Amino acid sequence: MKFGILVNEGPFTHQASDSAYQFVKAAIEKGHEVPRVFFYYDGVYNANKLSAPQADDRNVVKRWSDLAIEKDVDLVVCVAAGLRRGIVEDNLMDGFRISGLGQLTEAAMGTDRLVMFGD
Amino acid sequence: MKFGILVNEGPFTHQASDSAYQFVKAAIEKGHEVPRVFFYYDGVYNANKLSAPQADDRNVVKRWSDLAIEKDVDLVVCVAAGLRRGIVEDNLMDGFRISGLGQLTEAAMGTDRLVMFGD
Amino acid sequence: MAEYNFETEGVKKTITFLNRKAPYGTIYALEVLESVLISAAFEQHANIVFVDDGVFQIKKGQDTADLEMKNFLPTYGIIEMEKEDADEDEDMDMNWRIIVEKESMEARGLTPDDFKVTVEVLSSAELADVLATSDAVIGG
Amino acid sequence: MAEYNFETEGVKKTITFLNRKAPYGTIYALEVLESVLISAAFEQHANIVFVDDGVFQIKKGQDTADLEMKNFLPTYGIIEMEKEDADEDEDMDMNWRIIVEKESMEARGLTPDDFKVTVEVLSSAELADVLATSDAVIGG
Amino acid sequence: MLHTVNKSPFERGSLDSCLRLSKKGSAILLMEDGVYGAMSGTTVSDIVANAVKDNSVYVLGPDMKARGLAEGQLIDGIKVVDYAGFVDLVANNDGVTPWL
Amino acid sequence: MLHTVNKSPFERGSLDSCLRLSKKGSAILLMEDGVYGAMSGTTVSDIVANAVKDNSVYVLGPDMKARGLAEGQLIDGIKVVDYAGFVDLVANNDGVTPWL
Repeated sequence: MKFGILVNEGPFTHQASDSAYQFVKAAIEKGHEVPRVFFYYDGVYNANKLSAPQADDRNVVKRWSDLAIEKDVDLVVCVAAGLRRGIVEDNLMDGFRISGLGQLTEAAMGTDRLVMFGD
Repeated sequence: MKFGILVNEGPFTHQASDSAYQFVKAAIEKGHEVPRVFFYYDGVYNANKLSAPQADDRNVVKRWSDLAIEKDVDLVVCVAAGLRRGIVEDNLMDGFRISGLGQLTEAAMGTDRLVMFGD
Repeated sequence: MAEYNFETEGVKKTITFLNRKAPYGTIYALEVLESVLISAAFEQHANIVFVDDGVFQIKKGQDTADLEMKNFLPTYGIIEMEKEDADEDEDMDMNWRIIVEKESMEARGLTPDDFKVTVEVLSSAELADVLATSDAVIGG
Repeated sequence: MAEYNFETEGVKKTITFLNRKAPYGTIYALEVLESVLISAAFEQHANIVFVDDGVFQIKKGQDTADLEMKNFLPTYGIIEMEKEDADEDEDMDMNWRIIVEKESMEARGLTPDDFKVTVEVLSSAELADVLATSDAVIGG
Repeated sequence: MLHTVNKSPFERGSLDSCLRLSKKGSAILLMEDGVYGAMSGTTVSDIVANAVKDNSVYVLGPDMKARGLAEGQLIDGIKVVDYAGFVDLVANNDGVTPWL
Repeated sequence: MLHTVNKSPFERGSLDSCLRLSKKGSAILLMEDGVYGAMSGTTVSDIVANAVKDNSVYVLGPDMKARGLAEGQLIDGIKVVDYAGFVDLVANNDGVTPWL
């Protein structure tokens, strides 16, 4: 089955990004396909490559990036939400790309389930 | 009277940063002193110089920066909260500086009132 | 990591936008509107639903000048126009509904006259049916 | 814009940390601990107060391994040690209190035995007095 | 002590907690989404009207206006302040407790 | 339809809204801070116990463990799932309504 994922909060402050990551990992392990994760609202902060958490904590940004590269997940940052919050090509982590909101609509149209994580 | 200000949320998503800004402006207009605004938790995103909101919206980051320069307000971004979230010297807006949490304790100790804005 | 290309040709879904948050305290009300509008470009069916404090989003008379914040309200007018255009255009297969939950509205002392846009007022039970038959639900 | 230098020599204030949020759903519980600990470096009095869902922050037995999230609980142990050190050191003028509101605790089916640290359990009325006599209140 | 409440009383417990944990005679400022608590004719109006009897309750005018709330809808006894009035409340009370 | 609730029922209205706006026989997953709603012996336990009669109520185990909640404290009839079980719930229901 194909799942589209929507992440609406940034790393650390809310659990949304953690929950989404654990869900995506479990879905792929069970043989489902997760073609796209769309990052909206404060979710765009998940793509900030300057994020450097403490050594004893998980690295949320890097973890998404690794997943994208290893499992071929299309991580899309909303361009309008990103501009407003200062997530742009300059500070975009590998494995993410910036595009328009239509990519969210497409994910809702082209998958069997849309699963949203936020606050 | 001296006011210390604590801002715990980033720009746009929550109103906290707007409320804090309007409060600081009004306090200075009334002849009070606002020696320091401390940015903690997601509040560190207020210092992201890459933020570029739409033309018909307020520019939260620039507005803080202008206020700091014009009214000599010490805008301090928490180093630990900033590192975790990727707000570091590289993307720090003019008028902000990065320092430790002790600067918050000092603001609580050295002002007549500490006023907090957050979610 | 690579861009994924969905096959969306001929796909027609019903997307429900479930708005439960008050305006201005948070930005969700504004940014969700952008996603409603973009779904029109794909000619998808949409339920734009206001529940809980979300009903305050469409309250008339919002004036944000003193706050220097962007006023969310005009965008709802655009959404209402999009809906009316779709309703009138017989060649267009796009059904939009703008729905307020009666219980949420009444708990907050509001009536349909308080709203900037024309809404369908549904009971909780009726709205539960709408949610249950949606293909995707986007909360805001 | 310039760094401001506060005169804090000899200043002794009572700072209340008002913890009202559950752990893990949000990070507030963790980051506020860092600000509690730093206030010890300035030898300030502190009330570390747990109210509403904040009482869940100090619930025993938290195990975040499956979530791969940082466990907040050990830090409360450090805070309790700081408090005990301050209580025992007669040369140190630093009074820390770790307080749970009885009403919040009971509504959530908890007792003092459920907590990782030793707490004072105060009624709402008693806690209102504590808040009213604080020099600064930092919510989390 | 000034208490600030920025959450909607329909969705969050902030106002309840503020009322439970403030002493009689406190100043309470409803701001941001907290201003919805100042409206008459809602399911929470009685709680707030009761609070007005024992406390000085204020509402931030710019936040009301933004949300389309008119002063005629206010619960009796609630005073409207602007940001300058908010500053005065902070100055004239001996501290601020935030209920965020 | 699967309904996900990620907010504490002590502080937020998400669970109430979910129960009011879901059809009998729905699947409801309590996750993140929503897991507190699965505990017996609290002021909200009765509401959730009632919901169990008409719906299939699940709680996310990793979120319970993180918060120090033991399975012995669960309201009768609530089933514990891990992330793999969460994935199954999404796959086996015809959609997901998030109550965030």
